[in-house]
This record gives sequence, structure tokens and C-alpha cells, in this order.
Amino acid sequence: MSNYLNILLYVQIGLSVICLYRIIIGPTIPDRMVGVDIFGILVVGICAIIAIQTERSYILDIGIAWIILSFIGTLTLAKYLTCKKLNE
Amino acid sequence: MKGMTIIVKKTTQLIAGMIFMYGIYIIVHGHLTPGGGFAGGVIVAGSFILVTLAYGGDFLKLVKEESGTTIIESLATIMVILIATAGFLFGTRVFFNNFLPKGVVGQLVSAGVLPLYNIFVGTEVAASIFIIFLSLIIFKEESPK
Amino acid sequence: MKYITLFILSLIFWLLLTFKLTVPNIIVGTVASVICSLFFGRFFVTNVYKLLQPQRYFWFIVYLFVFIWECLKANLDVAYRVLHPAMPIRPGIVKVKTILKSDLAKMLLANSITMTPGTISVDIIDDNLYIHWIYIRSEDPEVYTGIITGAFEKYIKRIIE
Amino acid sequence: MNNMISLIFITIGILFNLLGCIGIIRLPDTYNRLQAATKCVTLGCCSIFLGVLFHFGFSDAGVKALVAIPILFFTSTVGAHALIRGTYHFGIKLGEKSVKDDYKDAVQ
Repeated sequence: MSNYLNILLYVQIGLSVICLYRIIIGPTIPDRMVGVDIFGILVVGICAIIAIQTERSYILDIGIAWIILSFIGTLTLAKYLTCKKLNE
Repeated sequence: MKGMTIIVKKTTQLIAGMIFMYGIYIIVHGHLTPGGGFAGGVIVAGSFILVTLAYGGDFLKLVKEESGTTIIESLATIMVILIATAGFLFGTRVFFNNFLPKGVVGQLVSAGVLPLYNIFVGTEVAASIFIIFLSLIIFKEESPK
Repeated sequence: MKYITLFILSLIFWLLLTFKLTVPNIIVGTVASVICSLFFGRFFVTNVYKLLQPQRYFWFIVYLFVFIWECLKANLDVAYRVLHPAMPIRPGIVKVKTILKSDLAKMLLANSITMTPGTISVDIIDDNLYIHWIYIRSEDPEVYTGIITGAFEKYIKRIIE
Repeated sequence: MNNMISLIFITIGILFNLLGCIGIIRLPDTYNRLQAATKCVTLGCCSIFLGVLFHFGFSDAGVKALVAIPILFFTSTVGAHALIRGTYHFGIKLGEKSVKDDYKDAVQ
């Protein structure tokens, strides 16, 4: 039971390492930004699994905060890609 | 109209209020859960940054907004100093003296003056991070080539 | 009116987040909701009286089940294309005309399209949606308009307009 | 019983995440990578949050997981939309296999 949850946690961490591969190797700049976006969502999954494993509910708070900050970061990067100034 | 596409604008309408409330939640529960003044302040500043990104600079009248946030930041700093030196009024000679009742562990109103510190530190951090963002996007235009 | 609606929605969000019905909690939530509605009330959605009509909630629940079914199909479709050794993809950007008028309905339609079989919305100009499709099934505009937006448009029209 | 249901939901979610990560490695150009990754990973994380909801029941943690699902849905779809529009305006061409491009006329 607990061992099975441990295995799932390690699989999720391994998936986020795969995203790091795309961030490092990616041939163009937008490829790396896709990697950053997906990495942010995967970390939220890690937070949720740890919240089950330790029975602490406040780890979910960290997850929601991570969603919000990752969203604002993605919008800023997308606005940078459209070659506009940030206050337009 | 300037800004990003209509999808981003409409989603910003629905989500900016929720992000602001979530930041307040992190600040107020700072003595019970991880987070506190700094982390909550960053999220509150994030809601304003989101509105500025989605609607463009003309929507918020950026220059007026900048002077307003400067005033808020200074007031928050003065309040933190006042609470820190309030211990002198009660006859002791220490900074950050706890003069309020401590309450029950685990309730929302407990831990003495700690929630007050969290609230003012959160206001301070939110205002200053928004000022940093505004100065990055305003002063870039005026700098000489 | 906009301010009052945002105030009530913020208070409901606060009570769901803290999940305690004590007096200090409700006082702090009320003060925070007032500040929130003062800051963000000026650009909230305008036609708030539509929230009071009960048949819209019924269509919203029906729409939710349709959406979950389409979403599962989307993921199985993408899984088939990813795991197949030859990767049968035929991508391209197509233009789709929509019949929805209000901005909120267009936003919900674009967000739903992003989660359905192999499609993602690139841009929206007036009434035209530009959509990146991973496997273009036909070249005829009538046919692919039916395939992409046909499942959602009638429900969204009943929910929002 | 609830533990079993939550474990099943989490396993399904991690399978979807695995599909998304295979897609992000295998597919040939940026647009298709964004397609596969956004859909699979968003649905996978929603499924993990459903598992958290079944594990904790209807308490404060369960309701917090329920609140997180619509936030995750809106933010990830809007992020993907903004990112793909930025990619097109940045000047990245569509991949070699692509057959149609209606958006080129609208940009100019």
C-alpha cells in the first residue's frame, strides 16, 4: 500500500526529469518554454502525492500556489515571444 | 484595443479575484501553515501583474498607479516599525514584544502580534514587488539609447 | 451590481478554502472580499442577472458530462498517435466560423476546443477561430466545422446566451 | 475502500502523465509537442486531485483539492493558447508534414 504509493511518487519524479531533458536539449526557444510549462504542472502532481503520503493538508496549499505562479510565468514568457513590449 | 487576445482577457476577469483571495488566505494563515507574509505578498502582487499583462498599460493608468503603491508601501513599513516599538508603551525594553493575549493553539486568532506582522509584511512585499515590475516596464522606454 | 456579485463569489471562495464556520474567520473573509471587489470589480462580467436562472445550471451539468466524455476521447486519440511507431500525423491550421456572439461564450468555446481530440485554438479574430489540428480529416470547411465545434456550440448557447 | 479508489485514480493519472511525456520527447515540431503535452498532463493532474479528494473525504483538504481542479483547468488551457500564439508570432514555421495554413493570411 505505502510501498505502491512510493513507487508512484518516484515515477512522477522521473517524468519531470524527462521534461528537464526537453528544457536542456530543445533546439529552439519555444521548445524550452513548452518544457517549463509542462514541468510546472507535473510538480503540482508531486505535491498532491506527498500530501497523501504524509497526511498533511497544507502541502496542497503549496501546490495551488505553484499553479498560480507558473501561470503568470507562462503568460509573461508568451508575451515575450510575441515580440511586444510588456506594457502593451 | 491593446493587450493580449480575448480569451486571456475574459479568463483574467474570472481568475484575478480568486488569486487575490488566495494570497490573502496565505497571509492571514501565516502562523498556522507554511507561507506567511512574503509568500502571500508575492501572490497578491501576481494578481495585479496578471491584470497589467492581459489588459496592457493604458488600462490601469500606470504612472498614477506607481505613486499610489509607493504610498502604500511606506505606510506598511511605518506600521511594522510602530508595532515593533510598541513594547516601550508597556514598560519593557525589548523590540518585537508580544503584548496581546496568546489564545489557543490552532485557532485563527492566536499567537499574539504575529498575525499583525504578517499582514503588514505582506502588504509591504506586494507593493514593492509590483513597484519593481512597473519600474521595469516604464523606465525601459525612457532610458537613452 | 458587478461589485456585489464579485463580493458574494469571493466570500464563497473564501469559505470553501478555509472550511470553518467560526466568527473570526467570517469577519476576516468579509473584509478581504470587500477589498477584492473594490480592486477588481470594475472589469467583472456585466450581465450578472443570468446567474439567477435555474435552467442554465441544468444545461451546465449536461455540458459537463459531454465535456468529460470528449476529453477522454481526446486523450485516447493522442495516445494512439504518440504510441504508433509510424506516428500518423497530418497537422495544419484551419479557420472555423462560430455562431456565438458574446465574448464569454467564445472564451468557453475556445477553452473547450483546446481539450478535445487533437485540436488547440491559436487565435480568435471577430467571429473566426483559428485552430491547430493534429490530423486534418477532410478539406471541406462545412465538414470540419461540424466535427470541431458541433459537440459544444448548442450547449454553450443555452448556458450563456 | 476509499483508499483503493484513490489509488486507482492516481494510477490512471500517472499513466496519462507518462503518455504526455512520451509525446513531448517523440513528436517532431513545437506545435505537436504542445498538443500532446498540454492535454495529457492536465487530465492526469486533474485525476490525481480526484484521488486526493477520495482519500481525504469531504473535509478541508478534500475541498481544497476540489477547488484546485477548475483553477488548474483554466490556467493550463489559457497558458497553452498564449504559448502557441507566441510561437507562431516568434517565426517558427509549421513542421514538414503539415498540409494547410489558414492563419498566414490573417497575420498580415
